[in-house]
Amino acid sequence: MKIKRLQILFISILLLGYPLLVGFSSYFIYVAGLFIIYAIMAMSLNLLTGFGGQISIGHAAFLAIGAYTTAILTLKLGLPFWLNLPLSGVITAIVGFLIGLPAVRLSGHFLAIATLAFGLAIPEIMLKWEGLTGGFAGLFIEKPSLFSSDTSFYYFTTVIALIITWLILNLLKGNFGRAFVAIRESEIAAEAMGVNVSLYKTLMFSISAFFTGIAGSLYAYFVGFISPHDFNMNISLIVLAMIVLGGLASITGSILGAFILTIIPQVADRFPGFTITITGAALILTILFLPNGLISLFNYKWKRKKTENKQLSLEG
Amino acid sequence: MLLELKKVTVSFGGLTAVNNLDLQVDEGMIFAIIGPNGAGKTTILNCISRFYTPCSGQISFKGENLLTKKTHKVLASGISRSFQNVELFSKMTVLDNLLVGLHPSLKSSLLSNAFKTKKNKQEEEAAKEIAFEILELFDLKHHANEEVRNLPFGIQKMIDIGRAIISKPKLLLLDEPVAGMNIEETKKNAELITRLRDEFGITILMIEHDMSLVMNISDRIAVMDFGKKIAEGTVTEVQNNPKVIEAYLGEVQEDVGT
Amino acid sequence: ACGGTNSSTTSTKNAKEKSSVKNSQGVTDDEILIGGWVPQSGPAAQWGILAEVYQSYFNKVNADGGVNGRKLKYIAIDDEYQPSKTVAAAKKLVEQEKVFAILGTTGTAHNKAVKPYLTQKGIPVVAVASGDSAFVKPAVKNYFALQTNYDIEARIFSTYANKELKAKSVGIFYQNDDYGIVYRDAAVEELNKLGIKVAAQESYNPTDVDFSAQALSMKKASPDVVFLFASPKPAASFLKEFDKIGGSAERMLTYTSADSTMIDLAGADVMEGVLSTTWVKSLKDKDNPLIKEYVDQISKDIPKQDPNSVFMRSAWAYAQVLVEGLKRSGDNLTWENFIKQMETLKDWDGSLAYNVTYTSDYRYGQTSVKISQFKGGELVDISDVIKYEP
Amino acid sequence: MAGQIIIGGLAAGSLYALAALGLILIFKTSDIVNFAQGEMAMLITFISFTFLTVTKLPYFVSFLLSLVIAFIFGMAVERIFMRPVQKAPILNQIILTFGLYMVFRGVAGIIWGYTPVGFPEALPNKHFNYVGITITINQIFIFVVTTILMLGFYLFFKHTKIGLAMRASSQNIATAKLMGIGVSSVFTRTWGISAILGGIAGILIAPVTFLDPNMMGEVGIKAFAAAILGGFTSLPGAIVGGLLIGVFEGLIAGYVSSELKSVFVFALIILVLYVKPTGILGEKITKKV
Amino acid sequence: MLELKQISAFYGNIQALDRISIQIPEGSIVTLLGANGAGKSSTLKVISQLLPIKSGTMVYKNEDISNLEPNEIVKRRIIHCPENRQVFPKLTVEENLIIGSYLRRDKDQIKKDLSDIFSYFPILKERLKQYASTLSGGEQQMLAIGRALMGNPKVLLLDEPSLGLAPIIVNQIFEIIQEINRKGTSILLVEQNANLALRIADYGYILENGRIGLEGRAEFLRNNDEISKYYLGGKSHAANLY
Ligand SMILES: Nc1ncnc2c1ncn2[C@@H]1O[C@H](COP(=O)(O)OP(=O)(O)OP(=O)(O)O)[C@@H](O)[C@H]1O
Ligand SMILES: Nc1ncnc2c1ncn2[C@@H]1O[C@H](COP(=O)(O)OP(=O)(O)OP(=O)(O)O)[C@@H](O)[C@H]1O
Ligand SMILES: [Mg+2]
Ligand SMILES: [Mg+2]
Repeated sequence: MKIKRLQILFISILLLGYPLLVGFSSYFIYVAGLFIIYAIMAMSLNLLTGFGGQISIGHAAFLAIGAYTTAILTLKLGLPFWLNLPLSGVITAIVGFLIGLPAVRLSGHFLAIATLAFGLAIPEIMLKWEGLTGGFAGLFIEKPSLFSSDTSFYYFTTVIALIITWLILNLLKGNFGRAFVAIRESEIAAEAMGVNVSLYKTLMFSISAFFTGIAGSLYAYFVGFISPHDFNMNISLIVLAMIVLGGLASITGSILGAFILTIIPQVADRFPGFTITITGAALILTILFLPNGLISLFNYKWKRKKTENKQLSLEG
Repeated sequence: MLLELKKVTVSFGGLTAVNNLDLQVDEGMIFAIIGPNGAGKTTILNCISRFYTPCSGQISFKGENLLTKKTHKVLASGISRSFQNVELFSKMTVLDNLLVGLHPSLKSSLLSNAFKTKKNKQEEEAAKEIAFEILELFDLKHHANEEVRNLPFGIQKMIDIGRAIISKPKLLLLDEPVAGMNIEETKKNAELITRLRDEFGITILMIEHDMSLVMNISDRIAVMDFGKKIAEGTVTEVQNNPKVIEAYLGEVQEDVGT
Repeated sequence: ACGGTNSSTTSTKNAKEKSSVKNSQGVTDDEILIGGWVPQSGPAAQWGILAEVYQSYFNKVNADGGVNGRKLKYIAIDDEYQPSKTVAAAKKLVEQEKVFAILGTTGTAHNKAVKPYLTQKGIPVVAVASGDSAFVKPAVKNYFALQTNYDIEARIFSTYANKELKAKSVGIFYQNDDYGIVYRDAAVEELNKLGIKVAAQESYNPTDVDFSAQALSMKKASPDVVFLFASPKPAASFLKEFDKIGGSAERMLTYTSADSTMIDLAGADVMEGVLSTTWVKSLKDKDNPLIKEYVDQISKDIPKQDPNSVFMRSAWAYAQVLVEGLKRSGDNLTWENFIKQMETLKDWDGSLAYNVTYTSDYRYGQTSVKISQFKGGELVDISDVIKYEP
Repeated sequence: MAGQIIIGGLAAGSLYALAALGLILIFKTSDIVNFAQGEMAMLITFISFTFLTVTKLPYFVSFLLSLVIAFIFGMAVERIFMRPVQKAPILNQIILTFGLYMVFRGVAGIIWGYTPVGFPEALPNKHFNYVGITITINQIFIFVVTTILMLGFYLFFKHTKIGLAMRASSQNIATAKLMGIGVSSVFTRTWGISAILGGIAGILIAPVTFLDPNMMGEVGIKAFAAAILGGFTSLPGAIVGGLLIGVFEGLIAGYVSSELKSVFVFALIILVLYVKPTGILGEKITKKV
Repeated sequence: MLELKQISAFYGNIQALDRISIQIPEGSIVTLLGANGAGKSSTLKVISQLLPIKSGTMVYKNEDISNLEPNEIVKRRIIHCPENRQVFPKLTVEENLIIGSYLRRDKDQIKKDLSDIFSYFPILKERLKQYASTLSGGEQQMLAIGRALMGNPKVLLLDEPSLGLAPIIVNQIFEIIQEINRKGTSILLVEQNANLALRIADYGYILENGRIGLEGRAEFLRNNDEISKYYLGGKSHAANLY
């Protein structure tokens, strides 16, 4: 627990001091902002997949719904951003709940395909629903006047991310988090202990969708332009890769994973043609050498677990 | 009468695992079900804890119809269970395993959990205290923060039982609580089970193949074979029932222990 | 084959103070830095070839001594066809790499995503590799389009179908995205104006592989002419399928697919007689030194690819227009002056582009095409230049 | 029109089913969804293409030669990448295959570029017309190949000890070892065989989708969907799933909306899974407590 | 003929076995006793090579088998029936049994062994086409034992075979063990029910915290006070067995 707090504290100080470090360069701030937004998304996905054991390979769709909600509310209804942000979360959460309903009956790869289906369908629906979403032409969103510069919006994003981190950590430590993990470990035992497994699974989907929706809203403001290109299957898989790379069921791990996979393409983009090769190779090497994710580098306790884990999986 | 099964029948495809079974368990009893492998004992337990729904028959608990209850509502109504082949949350700590057992009694809302309100903190503290009481009772305090998968099987079985009783149920269902334990540990568990009944007032319905446990602590025993009850009574009645000897106990070996 | 390693744009070594004006970013005494993004991975990686051609063209220019003594240096960034990465790429090019101008960038949505930012910065953006009207209508000070506008091409299609093919009805097969929809809308509008019936509108998603349903519906509608507003793969698949089930109509392809790739994909039989437009010159005129220069340089730098590719010819044209602007700017390499000099292009002919014109409120570049046709496994021009004034 | 749409759908569906076979094979033996399956198929198709065009070998020779390479390639992938993480959590292994997917695609792009090229069909391009419905020899050929492969592997899993051993290995590696099963070599060979299946799929699909590094993108997703719809462990399920998706997709494109056909397909899948959570031919195996 | 010399083994950095030496002479029944977590199962895992040997050697019929793969061990017909059943849940009863004979080629003998197993455990014959995961606990245990027997063992390593079995079956299991032992199979038996184990065993080892605490002939161990107090529940225990 203490180590985790220190890690988070360290990360927050770094994030807040960052604009100074890079001399307020709008490029560096932009990339950092993307990282923070993906970190929120990765944490939410980790809540669902790493902690709750419910795999989702369509999470970009939630990001899309959050982003489009914000854009549409801003452009069509002219709502202010302090309303848009939470509303985007809520609306995405409602969709998450609806997705959670059929998902409750599915597990493992069957759940994966259901979420994949969702992930593929949403961008196509957004395309088709041109009147509302602008189709492929996309939508422009202006940053809220209160945080109109890149730097101020970056700070706003950081603060929101820290709050979300705090909320997720609290959730995980309490009764709800325990129930989520219990479901992952044994649905049968969880049910016997009075956990309403179906309800909690939908709840997990909703919570995860809620935070991802917020991330989507921040994304819309931060990038300033959204179109269905931004929410394809690859994004979903990359975010899944983030949590595996960082370490399943680890919040710090999600942040690390988001960091690595946001930065790598930025570094690799100077070797045109090699971006995906480099990203893929980084993914492969990390999993080969750190099968339990980057977090295992930082956490002594994990090192022991790793070897035990090995033995355990021997026993099936 | 605490628990009553009337004409319960369970079948899987063509196979009738439990056949027209009647069973009554009075409050404060240690009630054992024994019988050959595949006789349908675990199936009965699964019906009571609502993992299965019988094809026909009734099950009532404290006069209430259990069959209308969903699985996750069973614990709140006062029935808790352990599992034949321990079914723990293996990557959670011992403490967290126990705390999940308190799930239905923790009332904080999602929001107060997320924002860690004072009420939520207090509730968590109280829950931990209860968990530590249980750990104390089982002498497992030093394992509190270990992940259960790293613990020996015997200890896991204890945690399984601990998780089942932390919510102070009226009725505890135990499926082979001492399987895989040696004689010493079996004795310890026998004491524990008796204490649960005596000190906590928990009625116990257990399945066990270890006769040293069953015959020592049971108040009443039902014997099942092929899904049917073939005998019921006190220890001595059952022990001397030729049908039971033939189907289950076998001839007592004369030279045992000499 | 492309992309410099690092650029020290602030290099001030023996500044000769050639002129009194202070040059804009990305210019030193011996170097001009140009940048752009192209997807080199992801669904649109096919466009990645553009960056290699730009580099190839710059190689040639540099070998000939550069532009007024300055060598050209090109930085390509892979944006993986994701608008959010395009934004990062644009910021990186403008603020970190400090390039002088942005050249030949891909993706309609992607270019749109960064247009406000680039407009605000005022950096010259030359030859956006998209024919969308958003970059020319209205004219934006720092944007110079080049290739024939999609909207215009669709109208040329319609007029041609009307006049030359005497079409009574037209069927449209289009890609369901920003590319295909622009065409469709313009074509439908123009056809209606001309009183031609739109018999069918069949769309597909860019990743689709099975087009049998669309081919069938098209055949059922039996139009006189079918317009294909599609990229090469789907266009080829559709044409094959349409041919297989016995569909017959005149077929017209956009310039994006107008090269020998189509023959390779769909087969010469299927392509026989298919019409197309081209906005860049064909390579037929082998003796033309400019064409020869192109073929030689490309064959040297990108030996694996067929120089005939319409993508590659286009890219050469993009780069050439930029360099023309740079040449005309002389030693006064400010954004202001570059833009002014670009506006002096009047019906300018490059090696492959022709009739390129810019004024302060006209940024279309080229609005003319030739009609060409697949004949005996080759694409041959069958009309003179058709110009359309927007 | 409906008749032709159904034929078209069946043709597309057999491509999906064909691409799904290798996926299922690996899943059946190791519980891993191999995201790189399609990309492996693509690489092998490129290799076959190189034999065809550079060394100018006849079609079936280059076909067979590339399958030999496929077998070695598949085994190498297992040895080099999958073996070391055999004991890591399944999700990590799956993400590793996603990494492989990126690298394979990227490398293919670097070597062969992204410009699509045509690929020859297996048989001469003839087609039949019958009551206004057109079907090509190659479509029939693909359907037949898929069915034969499916049946072959179905019988193999059902009735041979090695097939049984492969299923056992997926359920409990340690205990499988106690049976004397050389689990490692079972896995290695499985990857080899599924690379062969991938190669066959790639080479037969390439004439339809054309050859480029992205050729298996859409087909791969539909193959995954087909496999899941069929039950994922069931080989006949893959064919049922593939054909169903192909036909349904065709009908939607023909009568409802061609842009939303995938949306409808996925809605169908979710619906089917809602009714039968283990897919059409998947068996529900309950865990007993 | 199977001999473990000074074997140590680890789970990660947790030591499970500390220089243990065990001998299983041809045709004998040797039992391994010890408290929970003493290292009994680990010893069996070391023999079947599920747990790698860190130091020490293992010799079978004069051959050093310390560094073989598990399937090589099985090839030598050293068969391990693991703790907690470990049946293949998604294989049928029949398939579970057949997979037990994976390396064997003697078709006729396999058939015969199969019918032997059905005669030991008739219930398995009735459940032939049922998935192993749906069997009752005891049925699974029978299946696991049957599956091990299908390997036609020369050396059989049994880890708590009586777990979850009805008393009548437990007796039967012990008879079966003795019967196959008479037919020439050596047996290493891990049991919680030390009484029974020592009754049929020739020799016994007591493990304590990964080390051999005590060893000796079975009668000797049975009559040892310490042992009988701790593992046999005292002399008087048999009286109140049932
Ligand atoms: N889901 C199922 N499908 C098919 N048969 C089942 C299923 N569950 C249980 N059975 C069968 O029902 C019978 C009763 O099983 P049950 O687990 O109740 O036995 P048990 O009395 O607990 O035996 P044991 O003492 O061996 O644990 C067994 O023969 C078992 O094979
Ligand atoms: N997979 C594992 N990972 C880490 N430690 C393990 C593992 N398996 C066993 N251990 C540890 O190794 C030691 C020996 O365990 P082992 O299973 O051999 O004991 P045992 O004598 O068979 O006990 P039991 O009677 O409970 O079966 C114990 O301390 C145990 O906690
Ligand atoms: Mg049972
Ligand atoms: Mg053990």
